[in-house]
Amino acid sequence: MSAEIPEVLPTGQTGARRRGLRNHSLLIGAALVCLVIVMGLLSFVWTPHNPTLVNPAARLQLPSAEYWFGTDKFGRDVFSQILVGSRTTLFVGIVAVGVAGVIGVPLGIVSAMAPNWFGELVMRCNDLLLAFPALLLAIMFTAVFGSSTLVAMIAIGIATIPNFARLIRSGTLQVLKTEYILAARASGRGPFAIGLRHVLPNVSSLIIVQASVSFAIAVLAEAALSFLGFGTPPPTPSWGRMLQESQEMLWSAPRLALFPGAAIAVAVLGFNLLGDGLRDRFDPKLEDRR
Amino acid sequence: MTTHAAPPLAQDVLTVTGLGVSVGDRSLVDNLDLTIRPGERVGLIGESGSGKSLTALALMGLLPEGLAATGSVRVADVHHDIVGADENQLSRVRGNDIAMVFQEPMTALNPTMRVGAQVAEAMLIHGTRPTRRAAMSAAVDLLEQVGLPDPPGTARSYPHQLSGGQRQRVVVALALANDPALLICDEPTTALDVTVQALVLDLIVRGVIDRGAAMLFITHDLAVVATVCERVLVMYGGRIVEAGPVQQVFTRPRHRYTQGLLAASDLSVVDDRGRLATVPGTVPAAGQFPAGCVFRNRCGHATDVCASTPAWTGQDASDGFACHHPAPASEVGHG
Amino acid sequence: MALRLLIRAGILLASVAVSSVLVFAFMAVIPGDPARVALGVNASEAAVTQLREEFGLNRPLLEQYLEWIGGLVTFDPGLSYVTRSEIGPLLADRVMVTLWLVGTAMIVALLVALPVGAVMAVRHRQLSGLTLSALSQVGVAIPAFLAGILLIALFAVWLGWLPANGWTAPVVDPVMFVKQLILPATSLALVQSAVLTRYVRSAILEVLREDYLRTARAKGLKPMQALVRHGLRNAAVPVVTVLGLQLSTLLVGAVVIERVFVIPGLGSLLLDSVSQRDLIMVQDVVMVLVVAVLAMNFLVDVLYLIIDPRLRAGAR
Amino acid sequence: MKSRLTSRTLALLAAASLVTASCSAGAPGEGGTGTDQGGSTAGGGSADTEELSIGFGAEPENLDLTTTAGAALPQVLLYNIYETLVKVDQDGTIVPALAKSWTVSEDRRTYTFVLQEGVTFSNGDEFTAEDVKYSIESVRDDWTISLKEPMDIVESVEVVSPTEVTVTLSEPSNSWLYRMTTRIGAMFSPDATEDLATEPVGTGPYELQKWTRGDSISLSRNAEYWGDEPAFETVNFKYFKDPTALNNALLTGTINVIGLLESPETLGQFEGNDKYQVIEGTTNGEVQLSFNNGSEPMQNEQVRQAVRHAIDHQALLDTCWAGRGTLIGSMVPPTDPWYEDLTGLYPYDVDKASALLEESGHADHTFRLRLPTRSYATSCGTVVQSQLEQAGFNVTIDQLEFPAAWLNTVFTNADYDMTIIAHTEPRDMTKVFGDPGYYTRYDSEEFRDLLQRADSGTEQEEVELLKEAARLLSTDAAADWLFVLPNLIVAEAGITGLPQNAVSESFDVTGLGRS
Amino acid sequence: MAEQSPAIRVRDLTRDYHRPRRSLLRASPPVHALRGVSFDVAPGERFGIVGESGCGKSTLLRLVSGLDRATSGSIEIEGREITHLSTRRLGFLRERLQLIFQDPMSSLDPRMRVADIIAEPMVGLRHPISPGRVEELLQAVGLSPEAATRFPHQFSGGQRQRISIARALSVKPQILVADEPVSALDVSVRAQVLNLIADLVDELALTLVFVSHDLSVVRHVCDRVAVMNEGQIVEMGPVDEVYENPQHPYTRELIAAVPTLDKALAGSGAADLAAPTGADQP
Repeated sequence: MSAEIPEVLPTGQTGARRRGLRNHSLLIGAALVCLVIVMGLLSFVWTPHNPTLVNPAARLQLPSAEYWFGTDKFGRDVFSQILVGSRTTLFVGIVAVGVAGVIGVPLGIVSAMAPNWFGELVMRCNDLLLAFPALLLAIMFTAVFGSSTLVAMIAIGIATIPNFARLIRSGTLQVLKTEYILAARASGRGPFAIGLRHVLPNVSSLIIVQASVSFAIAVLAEAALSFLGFGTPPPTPSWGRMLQESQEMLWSAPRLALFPGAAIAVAVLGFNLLGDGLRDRFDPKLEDRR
Repeated sequence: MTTHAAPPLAQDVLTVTGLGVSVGDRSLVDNLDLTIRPGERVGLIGESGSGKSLTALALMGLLPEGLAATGSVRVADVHHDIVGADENQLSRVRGNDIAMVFQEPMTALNPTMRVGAQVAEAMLIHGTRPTRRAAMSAAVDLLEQVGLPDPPGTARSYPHQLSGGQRQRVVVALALANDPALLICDEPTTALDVTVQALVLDLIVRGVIDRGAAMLFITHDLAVVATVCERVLVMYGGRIVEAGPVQQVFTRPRHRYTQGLLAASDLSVVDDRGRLATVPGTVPAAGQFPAGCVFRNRCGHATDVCASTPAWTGQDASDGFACHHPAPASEVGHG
Repeated sequence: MALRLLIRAGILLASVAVSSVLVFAFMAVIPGDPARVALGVNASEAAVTQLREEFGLNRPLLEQYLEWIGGLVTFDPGLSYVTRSEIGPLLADRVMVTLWLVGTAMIVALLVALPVGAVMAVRHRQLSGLTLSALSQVGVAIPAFLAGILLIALFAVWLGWLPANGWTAPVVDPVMFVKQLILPATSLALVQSAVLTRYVRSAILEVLREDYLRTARAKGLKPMQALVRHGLRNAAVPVVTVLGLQLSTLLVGAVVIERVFVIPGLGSLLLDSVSQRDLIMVQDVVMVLVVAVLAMNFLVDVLYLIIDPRLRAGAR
Repeated sequence: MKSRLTSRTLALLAAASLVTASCSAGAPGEGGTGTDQGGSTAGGGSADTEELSIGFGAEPENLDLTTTAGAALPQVLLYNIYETLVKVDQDGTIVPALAKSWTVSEDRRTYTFVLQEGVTFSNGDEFTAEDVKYSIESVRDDWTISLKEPMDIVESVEVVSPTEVTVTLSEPSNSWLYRMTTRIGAMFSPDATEDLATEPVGTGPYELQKWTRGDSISLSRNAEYWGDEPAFETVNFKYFKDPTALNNALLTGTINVIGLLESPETLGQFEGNDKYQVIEGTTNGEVQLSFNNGSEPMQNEQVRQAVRHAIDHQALLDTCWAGRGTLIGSMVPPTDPWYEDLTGLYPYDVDKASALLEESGHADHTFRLRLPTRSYATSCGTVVQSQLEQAGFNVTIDQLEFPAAWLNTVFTNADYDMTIIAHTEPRDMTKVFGDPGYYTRYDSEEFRDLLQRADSGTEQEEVELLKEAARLLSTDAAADWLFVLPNLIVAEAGITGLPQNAVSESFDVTGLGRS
Repeated sequence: MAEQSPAIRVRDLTRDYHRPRRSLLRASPPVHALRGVSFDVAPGERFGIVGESGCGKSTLLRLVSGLDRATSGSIEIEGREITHLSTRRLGFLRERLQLIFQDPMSSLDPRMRVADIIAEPMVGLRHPISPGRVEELLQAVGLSPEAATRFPHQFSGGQRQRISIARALSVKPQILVADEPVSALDVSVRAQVLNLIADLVDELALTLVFVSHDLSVVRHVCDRVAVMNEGQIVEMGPVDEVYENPQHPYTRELIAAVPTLDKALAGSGAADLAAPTGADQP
């Protein structure tokens, strides 16, 4: 073939530009998520005050140079608690999404690749699990194993498995229909290699999107659990519990609800936007249309 | 350009002047002129990315969001320009004066609505049948006309219960429901098997002839165009590169692209090594064609002069070509 | 179609059966002796033993399970361990309360989400669409209980327009019922509608790209007409799916909202029963919730059949 | 095994719900005078004395006093629906109720009660000496809750005449008559014991109108009541799990009175507002940092002392209960006659605490502070943990769901080092530390001896000996008493008859009115 | 050649599919995708299979390449029976027979680099991969070596088909099976790919099985053709013979329905194409 012909097509600029437009959400989401992560990392090396130190002399201070976000009724620095609380939030999300992903993703892939009856069975079990809402499961789990963030989040993770499994299964079925899977089989690849080399990379965008959205849901669930008294036990700072503790002060010190409330909203918004942005970016349907 | 275009001649069904389609500052269809007279069947031929489907959509005022049309599109008996008209005006023209048959029969019909109702709807919208009942019975008649078995039964079916060929017949019935003056067909048989294609082509041609309608037939298949059309326009890179009667264009192509296309599609001619004639390179993605002559990066005859846009050679828009180095008029490109 | 319905109904029954076993098994491992908790810790050992006897807690698990499930199936769940009163009527009351709350929230959410989502989709490149989209994102990010707390602070405590909490049955005092329903239903609906709006938006965006919508417009339908006549029904499929899935979110949201607004619904009954170790009550409430979700899934399936004729053929 | 650990346990439940009794028995002027009008402020009230709604935290599980423990139950039932022979007034004096008068024999073992005449139960039955005999004997024989224990010393009950009854104890007891003012002294009709859990029948000024489970209990005036007619036609006890919801209910007029405010930080919302009155008194509720005296490391006295020295009680009260409440140094609230300020025994001294901890050899131990899921426990626990850590303790907090999980783990199995719980039962020192099997696992021969002698001695001796017992308890550092819960009542201005101190188990609504 | 066992020998091959039930009472009748197909392909032969959608040609192709199981009948590849072999024992088949697919968009894993795509059969069949092999293959199909590090979406349809061909050739198979390799390509590019296939088949002395719905393409590429309809081979023979003198009515109908420039320019219209055909099958 003649050499002067450009072999590589520049990627359609239309797509790129449109993606750019749409991906405000990706940018904002990524920025908010980074903010939460940076806060969490920072809190390991520095907080302005000891976040759990009760200091009756400094209770209910207004925001000031010393206490950026003021102090709560125990005289603890709210800003330090928000910083350390982001660790709890990240931990919560990572555990829940981790449990759901580590079980749900292989389950989804296997159920799609396995014989039909097996896949159906897995999906029926999935539907069954779906009937146990996350919070319900978390309450039941804490009743059995005692209340701790880890237990609650494992419960939420388990409740999230069906979301992953279902999505990944349908994604896998899509991938399995493609000719490159046929090509891989014709190349002598076994099912394991196909699952790992072809299916997994091609559903990875789904996984990332779902993980991001599930992360947001887990953060909300932790807040709700803390509110009900099933969540993170004191003294570990947790935004959800801060919100719950601030409730009685809503009238006299509304700022105590404002900061953790905003922090939760920022984290959830961040992960949701990130998920949305990634979905737009990955969705081939959006790219190919003109 | 759009506003002071001359009013269409009484006998012209469609008059397109200087039509352009662009996204942002990138042009996808450029300065397209086209006239179709009543009862005329015109083919628009081009490969993927040539802008032929966009042209069809622009004629219907159906361009997707973000794409803008310029120039003028006038339709007989419509007192406004299609380009720049608002949705209210356009909706009165679509399906009534101009109708369209789309490429993909599997997705062109609403999956949740019975096909009879979908056909009847076309008539009810434009009030060409007085009542729902009349429209339904007219729909059944139409289904019969397009050769569907058991028309009343078919009318009660949902699209998924019909085969691809049958669905395309429904789409044709739908398009012909209001006896449009112009039928635009965008690759109507590409997704069909050859035997089915033959039937649907026959159906379309008969439908058009019976109604005295004109037709614009868009396809990438030279043989199909030659079969159903009298006149043809060859499109490449968003431009009409050659136009003329089918016989003339397909036997004595002037533009080097037309020539190459004809040669490459003829599988019965091989060189001494048994190889087919080829057009080198690949069709660029839409909007990625070179400036000047859009074909110059694949053309064996291209020179520096091709960096400038070649002028139209010929008596009018319906007969001529745009090439700096045309094939000699005597050269036979085919057979 | 009948076959598909039958299969689905079969799956529903099987799921209910399996989940009842799961729920029962789970309750069996929860620490805390229901009899002791029922009597208060300082009850005499003899009394505890007697109560265990009375409740049949010392019988084999299978027997207990069968009796429990028998009671549920015959709508006669028996007596609570703790309140010593009939569970049946209480459960019925609570279901009604939660149904009102969740139902109202769902309807309000839909009424908001459908038009707003449609506008967001149709104008997804315009400022109005983007603004609504951003608002809905923020809505999704706010926990329902926080919304509830803020609404109370604003409309009840500050403005004094509506009661801060409480519940009145509609037959007792319809006006009070409505007044007390507004804030909790709104808090639930706010978050729900934000979520739903996003799904409606993407469903309609999806439909807007469909070929048949272009066909409809080529027929002469105006864009909005085409969307309404041909798009909505098709967009309904993913939205209905989400509705089904959201029900469980909504029920869970109701648990928290009932706590915030002091509403005697299923959610507060669940929390109370868990903390009182009124195991039979917990089992019953959980089963009611689970059956509700499963039934909703079944309904969603039936709705699919109504909405999408392609599924009626039995093809998957 | 632990059938002995009966008695005050109830208190715990009470504590749990944190709903102490409040109103007194003999509120001065006595019922009657259901004074008129008085503009009701917030929207709740229609015609003034027609209806009154009082908000509380925890709802009773059922209405059966004989088998169900918990503070919420006597709060609504006692003195309102069920009456006792004798009541206790705001000063702690025992005054007549269903018994017009009573005499005590020389050997202090026989009590003779003369009953009011013309008293009927709400089911129409007449109240006679037979009912007294039945009620007292059924406590001894049929009741299952541990609180019935004080009735065990009743040897016999004899009906002298329809209006006269004698009770003979097996030995003298100072506390028995006092206990007769509590729920175990409630008078039942033997004909109406079928549905105690849902349909209580008593002689009181009110009868049960409606119980909307999970929401409220409505009482309506008993038309046949023998005594003075209470002011309010209907009284609703409304229940709010969440303290903020309780406040909001008063602020928006859903209720007229907050029976016990559990979020003292919010008092600012009401104080200085003419629409509301705030009553601040004291209760029997000791918020106690309990130690597990039965096992290491808390078995070690130095560790216990270290803890007591490590806690800055004033700071703790200020932070977790907005400075409201009373500091005590032992298990006696200021309203008891044998109260003595012992707060000086273990002054706040971090250095000393650290030193003691170091000496004890348990400095490396990780102490499990296992808290019930109650707001005061979480709140105080946060402070306690922070203060202990500053003295060098390693403390982890476990939250145990209340009641079930906490009762199981801490109360029954004593699987804990420290916990925080409010003991709200009146005069509960005896139970909490007098029984070695109780969850505090405090086992002191000397202490038990003092209690025994106090109960059987003269009243003067009782006071002296109990003071001594309380001092011993404190010196031993058997626990740390954080503070006594304040009796915080918030009501619409114009509601009268609200008690200053909560001295009984009942929230007696008969004395309430509107000015 | 006569002694040699045929490259592919298919005997009485059937394949039934089960549809989901539609009725409670009766099981849905099975779909007979293939009903008793038999043919031989000689070594070095270019064998075409022509038919319309749903005729069973794709099923046949999948069976022959060991990607699906036959209901009955036998397939021998170079004399070895493969019908009942487990997937794991099909290694020799993969060595001998490789595939080119129809859809240039979906036949290349979008997440893999071209080099990995081309090397995949070598990895799958545990061939040692010599350093220059991928570049060599790229060159053989007319792509520059730089293509190796790129991703499929950076190439046009025709170029992707070249990559697909390179992949098929990487393990040096004897038999090349092409499933509609040019039907998704632009006309001006189609000729390039057809030339490439023809060149490679010549050069490497491959046996070619070429499946297409396009009669003119098959006629150009193949020596012999089988016409399939409704799961059966209705006619088989040397291409020119079949095209010039079709015996079976279906073949005649099929050939008549194909529009060609020659026919059209000679004045044949749509009605002429449709003339011999009845109603289209549902």
